[in-house]
Amino acid sequence: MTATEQRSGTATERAAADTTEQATGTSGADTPAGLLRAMLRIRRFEEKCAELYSATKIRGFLHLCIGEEAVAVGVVGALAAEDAVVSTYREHGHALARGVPMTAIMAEMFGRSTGCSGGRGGSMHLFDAGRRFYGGNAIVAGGLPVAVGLALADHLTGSPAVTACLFGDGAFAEGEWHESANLAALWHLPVLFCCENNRYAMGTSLAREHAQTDLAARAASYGMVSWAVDGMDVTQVREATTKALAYVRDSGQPCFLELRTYRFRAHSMYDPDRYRDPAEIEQWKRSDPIPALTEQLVQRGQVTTADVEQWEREIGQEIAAAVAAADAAPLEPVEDLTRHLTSTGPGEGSAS
Amino acid sequence: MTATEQRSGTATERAAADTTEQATGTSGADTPAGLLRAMLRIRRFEEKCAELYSATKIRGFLHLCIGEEAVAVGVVGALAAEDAVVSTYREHGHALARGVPMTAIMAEMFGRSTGCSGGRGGSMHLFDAGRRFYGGNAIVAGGLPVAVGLALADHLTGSPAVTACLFGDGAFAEGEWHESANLAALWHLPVLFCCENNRYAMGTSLAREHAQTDLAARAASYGMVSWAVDGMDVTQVREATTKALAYVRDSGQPCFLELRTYRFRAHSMYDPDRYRDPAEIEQWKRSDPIPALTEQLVQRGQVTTADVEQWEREIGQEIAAAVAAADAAPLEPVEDLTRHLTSTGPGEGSAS
Amino acid sequence: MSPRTATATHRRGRKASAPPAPTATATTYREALREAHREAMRRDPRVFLMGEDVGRYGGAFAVSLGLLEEFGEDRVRDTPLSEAAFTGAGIGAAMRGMRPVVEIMTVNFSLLALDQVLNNAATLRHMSGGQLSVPLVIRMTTGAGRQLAAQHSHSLEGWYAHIPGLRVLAPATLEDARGMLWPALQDPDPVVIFEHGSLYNLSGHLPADPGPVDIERAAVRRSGTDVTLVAFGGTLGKALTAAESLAAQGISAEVVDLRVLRPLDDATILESVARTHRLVVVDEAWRTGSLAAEVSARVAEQAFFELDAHVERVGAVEVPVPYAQHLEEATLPQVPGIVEAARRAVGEDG
Amino acid sequence: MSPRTATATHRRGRKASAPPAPTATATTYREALREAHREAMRRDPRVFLMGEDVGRYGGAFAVSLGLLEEFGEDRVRDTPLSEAAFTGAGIGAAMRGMRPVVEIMTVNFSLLALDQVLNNAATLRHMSGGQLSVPLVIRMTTGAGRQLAAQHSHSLEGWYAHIPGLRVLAPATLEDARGMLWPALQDPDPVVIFEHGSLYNLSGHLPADPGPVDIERAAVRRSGTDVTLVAFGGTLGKALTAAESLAAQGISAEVVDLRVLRPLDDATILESVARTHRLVVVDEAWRTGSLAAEVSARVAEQAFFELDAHVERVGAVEVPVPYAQHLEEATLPQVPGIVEAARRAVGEDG
Ligand SMILES: Cc1ncc(C[n+]2csc(CCOP(=O)(O)OP(=O)(O)O)c2C)c(N)n1
Ligand SMILES: Cc1ncc(C[n+]2csc(CCOP(=O)(O)OP(=O)(O)O)c2C)c(N)n1
Ligand SMILES: [Mg+2]
Ligand SMILES: [Mg+2]
Repeated sequence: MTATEQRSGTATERAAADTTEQATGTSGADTPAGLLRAMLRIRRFEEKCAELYSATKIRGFLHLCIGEEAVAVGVVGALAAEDAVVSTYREHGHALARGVPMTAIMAEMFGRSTGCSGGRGGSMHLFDAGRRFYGGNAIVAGGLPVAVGLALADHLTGSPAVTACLFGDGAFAEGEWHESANLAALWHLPVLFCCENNRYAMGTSLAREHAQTDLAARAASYGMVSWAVDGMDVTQVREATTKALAYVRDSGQPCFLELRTYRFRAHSMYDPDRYRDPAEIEQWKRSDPIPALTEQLVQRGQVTTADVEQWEREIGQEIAAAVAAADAAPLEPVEDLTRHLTSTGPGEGSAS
Repeated sequence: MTATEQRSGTATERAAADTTEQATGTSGADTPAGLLRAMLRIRRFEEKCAELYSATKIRGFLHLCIGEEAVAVGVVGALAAEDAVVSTYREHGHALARGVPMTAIMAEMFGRSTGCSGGRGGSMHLFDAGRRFYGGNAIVAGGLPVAVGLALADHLTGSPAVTACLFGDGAFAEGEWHESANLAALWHLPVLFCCENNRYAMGTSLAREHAQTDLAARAASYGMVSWAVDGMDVTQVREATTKALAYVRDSGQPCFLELRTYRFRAHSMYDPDRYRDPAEIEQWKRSDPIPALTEQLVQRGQVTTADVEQWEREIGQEIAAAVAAADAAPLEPVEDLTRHLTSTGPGEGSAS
Repeated sequence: MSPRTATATHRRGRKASAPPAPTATATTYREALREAHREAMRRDPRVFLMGEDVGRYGGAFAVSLGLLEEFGEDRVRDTPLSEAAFTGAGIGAAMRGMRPVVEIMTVNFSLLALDQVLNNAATLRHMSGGQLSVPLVIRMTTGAGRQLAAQHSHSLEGWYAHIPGLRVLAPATLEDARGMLWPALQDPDPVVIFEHGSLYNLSGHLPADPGPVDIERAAVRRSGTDVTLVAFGGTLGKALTAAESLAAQGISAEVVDLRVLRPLDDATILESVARTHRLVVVDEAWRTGSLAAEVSARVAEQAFFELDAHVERVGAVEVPVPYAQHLEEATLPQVPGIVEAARRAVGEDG
Repeated sequence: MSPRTATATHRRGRKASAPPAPTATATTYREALREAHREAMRRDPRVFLMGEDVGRYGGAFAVSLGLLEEFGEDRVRDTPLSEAAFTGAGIGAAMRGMRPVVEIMTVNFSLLALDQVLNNAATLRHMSGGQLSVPLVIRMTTGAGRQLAAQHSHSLEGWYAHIPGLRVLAPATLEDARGMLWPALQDPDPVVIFEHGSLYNLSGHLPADPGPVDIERAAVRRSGTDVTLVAFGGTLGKALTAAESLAAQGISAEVVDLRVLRPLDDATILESVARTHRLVVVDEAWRTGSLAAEVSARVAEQAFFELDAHVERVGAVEVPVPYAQHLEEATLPQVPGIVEAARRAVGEDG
C-alpha cells in the first residue's frame, strides 16, 4: 500500500465513519473530508433523482438542491442529535445530512410504504420524527411558525435543544416569516433561522421580491443576531452554524443566518428556467462547493483523487441499493388510506 | 368690539372656514387655531359618543381616539382632496378630519339609512367614497394591502394622489403589514404609512408585542424613508405629514411615519382597562394635545379663551344637531337588506 | 335531556329557576370555561394558554381573567397580533409534547391562521405516515348578534368541519363549556372549540366537581315526536325557544344539539329523524354551503324514505352581517323563522 | 350540448376527433386562457395581471407565457411571495377603477389571502352601503390528481362559493376557459375563477373569434333521461366518461356542468332532475361540507317529491391527499365510483 493509499484509506474511513454517525442522527461530519463526502453524496443522490423523475419513477413536484449542498451539509451537519430541523420542499439534502436513511428517502419518492413518510409525503414531505426531522413543508414559510413552537416547547421545558429552520429568500417576503421572527425574538426562543438565499423564488429574482435585498440586515431589525455567510463554502457554513448554535444555546435567543447560495438546476422539474441568464448560472458554477473543496483538500493532501473515486463508488452503490430497495418495496395497502388521519382512525393507536 | 374680540373673531372665522373646507373634503385646517378647533371638535364628538353608548343609542364596538386627536387632525388634515385615506376601527377622528359630515357619522352609529355607510357599517366602518375615505377596516392590518392597491392604481394611471393608511402599533406585528411595506417599497408606490403608536394593542403593551420597539427604525429596514414624530403635538404632526406628502409625491416612493401617541380611554367601551397603570395614563394626560396648544395659542395671542368658548358652543350645537338628526333619521327598510350585496342585487344598478 | 350531558338546563343570560342540585354552584358559561382552564393547568403541567390578550387583559371575553396571576407568564402567554405565527407555534409546541390551548380571539381573525390549521395541524400526522401528533386545542369565539358588523360576525364552523384530521366542538351549555376542554386536551389530535359570543353570560348551576363530558356524540336536549330541530352553539337556545312555542301550538319538537361538528354524530340525528320523520336544521352561517347543508344531505342519504318532508334549513341571509340592529336581526336565524320552518315541515306531511 | 355554450367538445389531453368547424383553430385550455388575457388587455387598458411568477417565469402553469413581452412590466407584474398583500392590492386597485386580474398560483396558497377576499373584496360594497365597487378577478389553480401530496391538492371551491358578494366560476371546457374572463372583468363585483390543474393540456378547437360565454348558468353537457350527473371543473371529464360507460350499460345519463359555483343556477339542475328523477353530484372536495352537499340539499328542498332516490354524492375520501399514486387515486372520485353511484341511484328506483 502506498503512502497515498494509506492516507486515502484514512480519509475514506473517516468520511465513512462520519456517514455512519450521520445515519444514526448525530452530527459527526466535521472533518473537511467528511463534509466533502457528504456533499458529494447529496449531489449524486439528486442527480439520480432527476433521472428517476424522467423515468417517471418519481412523480409530483421534485425540487433539487444541486449547487446548495454546502448549506445542507454545513448547517444540518452541525446540529446535535437533540436539535430539531424544519425544512421546505427542497429538503433532500437536509434530510440526508440529518441522517435520514437514503433508502427511506428513495422509497418515499417511489411512494412506497417503506418510505420515510409511508409514501404519503413524497419528495416535498420527508419526515423522520426519531431524528427530529420535521419535514418537508411545501407552503412557503409555513414551517416557520411550527419551528417557533418547537423552540417554545424546548424553552418551556428547559431543554437545551435548538430548532433549525431552513427556508428560502422567497419565504422572507411572506407574512409568516415576519410574525415568526418577531415572536422568536420577543420570547427569546432557541431558533436558528437559516435562510437559503439562492437569489430566486421560482422565476422571481431577489431584486424583484424585496425592496431591500440585504436579508441579514433586515433580520437584524427584529433584534436578532444575524450573519450573512458564503453558502458555497461548506467550512464557512459549518463554522458559522457552530458559532450560531453556541450563541443560541448560551443566550436562549434566536439567531439568523443568511446563506448566500445558488441552485444550479431549475426550480423544479417542471421549470423550463427561462428567467435566468445562462451566463449567470455558469458564473455561479465556478463556485460549485464540491470541486472547489475537492481541489483544496487534494492540494493540502487531506484527500486523494483515489479517495474521491472510492467515495463515488460507495455512493453509487448506496444509491443503487436504495433504488433497488425502493423498486422492490411494497405499496401501502389501499385499505390503509385513512390510517393515520387521526390517532384513533382505523388501524391506528395513539401515536404520541 | 375690543381688540381681543376682533382677534378672536378672526380666529374663529378662520377656524370655521377651515371646518367648512374640511367639510367639503379639502384640507384647509392649516392655521394653529384651525388645528386646535378641529381637535376640540373630535374630542367633544367622541365624548358624546361615549355617552350615547352608555345610553345604548350606539351599539356594537366603539373605539375612541381621545388623546390621539393630534394625529387625526395633523395627518388627515394635511392631505389633499385627491388623496385617499384607509383607516381602522378607531377612525372617527380620521373621518371628521377628512370632512365626512358629522351628521353622517352620527347617523351611521345610530344604524340609520342616512349614515355614511347606510347603517350597515357602524362605528368601525365609516365610508365616504366621495371624499376618498375608504373605511373603517376592523381586521387589524387588513386595510394595508388595500391601501397599497389604491396607490398602485394611482401609480399606474399617473395620478398625483397619495394614499394615507393609518394603523396601530399592534398592526405592525401582523404579516399583512410586512407584506404591504415590502410591496409598496419594492414597487415605488405613493403610500403614506401612518402608524399610530399608542403603546398598546388592546391590553398588550408595545414591549410585549415587539422584540424591537423602535417601529420607525424597523420600517426603514424596508428601504422606506421613516420618521418618528411626537404624535401629541399637532403642529409637529402636521409639518411632518406635509413634508412626507411632498416627498411621496416627488419621489413616488412610500414613506413611514411613526406617530407616538396615547389613548386616554380604554381600548373600547368593553375594556375595563386593567392592564395600564393609572399613573401612566395621568402622566400622558399631561401631554394632552388640546390644553397644551390652547395655552400656547392663548399666550401667543392667536386665540382667546372667548374663541375657545365660542368653538365649544358651535361644536356643541353641531353635535346636538347631529344627534337629533340621527335620532330622527329613518332606518333602512328590511326589504333592502340584500341591496348592495352586488351591483346587480335586488334594487341595485351598477355602482361603478 | 340526554343522559350524555349533565344537570344544568339551558338558559340564556338569566338565573335558572329550577332548584339547583345540593352540591351545585351558580356559574356562567364564561366562568365554566375559566374553571376548565384552571383545572387543566393544575392537572397537567404541559398545558398552557396563549393568544392575544389572554393575560394582562384577562381575555377579550374575560374567559382567562385571573389565570395569569395564578399560573404566571410562561403558562398564560400574551401574544402579539400574529395569528399565523402563534397558531403555528401551538402546533410546534404540541408536536414537541406540550398541550397548548391557543385562543384565537374570534373566528374572524382565524382566517389569518387557516393555512396553519389546514396544512399543518390537520395534516402532519397523516402526511408523515403517522409519525407526528399535534395534540393542540384551538379555541375561538364565533357568531353574530351583537351588532359588530360584517367583519366581526362570521360563522365559519362549517369550514373547519370540512377539514379531515380535526375534531370540532361547539359547547352550547354550561356542562359542555366546563367539560369539553379536558377531553379535548386528551385527544392526541387537534381540536377546535367554538364558543358563540352570545353565550358567555349564560348562567345556571353546575355540580361542584363536574366530570368531563363526552366529545363524540350529539345530545338530545328536548324530546319530541313531530319534528326534529337540529342546532348547535348560538342557535341551540333559539331552537329550544322555538320548541316551546311549537309545543304551545300542539307540535312536539325534539331538539338535537350537534355539539360535535366533526366528526358528525349521524346516529343521534338519524335516531331522532326515525322518530319524527321531519327535520329542520338551524345554522347561523350563510345558508349556501353551511354545515346545515351537510346535515341535510346526510340525512337524505341515510334516511331518505324516513323523511315525510324535505329537510328544512334555517340559515342566515346571504349578506355581510350589517351593523344596524333591525338589519342584523333580519339577517340571522330567529325563533319565528324556526317555528315557521317546523310548521312547514309538519304541514307538508298532510 | 347546451345552446348556452359553444362548439368544441370536451376532450381531455387529446385531439378532437370530430372535424373542426371551418374557422376553428386547434388550441388548449392553457392557450385559451392566455388568449383571453391577451384579448382583455388589448381591449381595456385598465386590465392588468399580477401574481407570483406571472411574468418572467411565464406563469407557474404557463398561462401567461409571452404576456410580459407583449404588455410590459406594468401590466404583467411579478409579485413577491405575499399572497395577502398582492390580493389586497388587487382589491384596492379595483376600487380605484382598474380591472386587475390577480393570479394566486394555487388554491392551496389562497388561504393566506382569504381574509382579504372575505373581509374586503366580498364585503366592501355592502358594508359601505353601496359606495364601493371591487371589480376584481382572482384566478387560481385548484384540485388534485398530479401526486402533489397533501398541501398542494386542495379543492376549496366550496369555501369560496359560501361567500356572499363573490361570483365563483369553474371553466371546464375550452370555450369557458376562453370566454369567461371578459365577462368576469365586466362584472363590477369580485369574481373568482378556478382552473383545475388537470385541464391545462385539454385540447380541441375554438372558432377564431369566439365570443364571451355567459357566466350565469350551468350547462347541460350531455343529454340523458335516467339520471343526472352534476359535476364541475376537474370532475366534468370523469362524469362524461362515466356517462358513456353508463350508456353502454343501457343507462342514459344527463351531465350538468355547474360552471357557475356561486350563485348556483338551481333552475338548470332542477330542470334536469325533473326529467331524470335521480341525481348524482360529483365533487373532488372532501365529502363533508363540500359543494355537493349544497347541491344535494337544494335539490331535496326544491324537488323532494321529484326524486325517486336519495341524492348520491361522489366526493373525495376525507384524508389529506397522499402522494403515492394508488393512494391518491383511491382518494379522489373516479369514473367507476361515479358509475356505481349512478347505478345505485337508478337501482333504488325499483
Ligand atoms: C405560500 C406559497 N406560495 C407559493 C408557493 C409556490 N412556490 C413554491 S416554491 C416557490 C418559490 C420559493 O422560493 P424560495 O423561498 O426562495 O425557496 P427556493 O425554492 O428558492 O429554495 C413558490 C412561489 C408555495 N408553495 N407556497
Ligand atoms: C386580525 C385581528 N386580530 C385581532 C383583532 C382584535 N383587535 C381589535 S383591535 C386590537 C388591538 C389593535 O392594536 P393597535 O393596532 O395598536 O391599534 P389601537 O387599537 O391601539 O388603535 C385587537 C387585538 C382584530 N380586530 N383583528
Ligand atoms: Mg430562493
Ligand atoms: Mg395601539
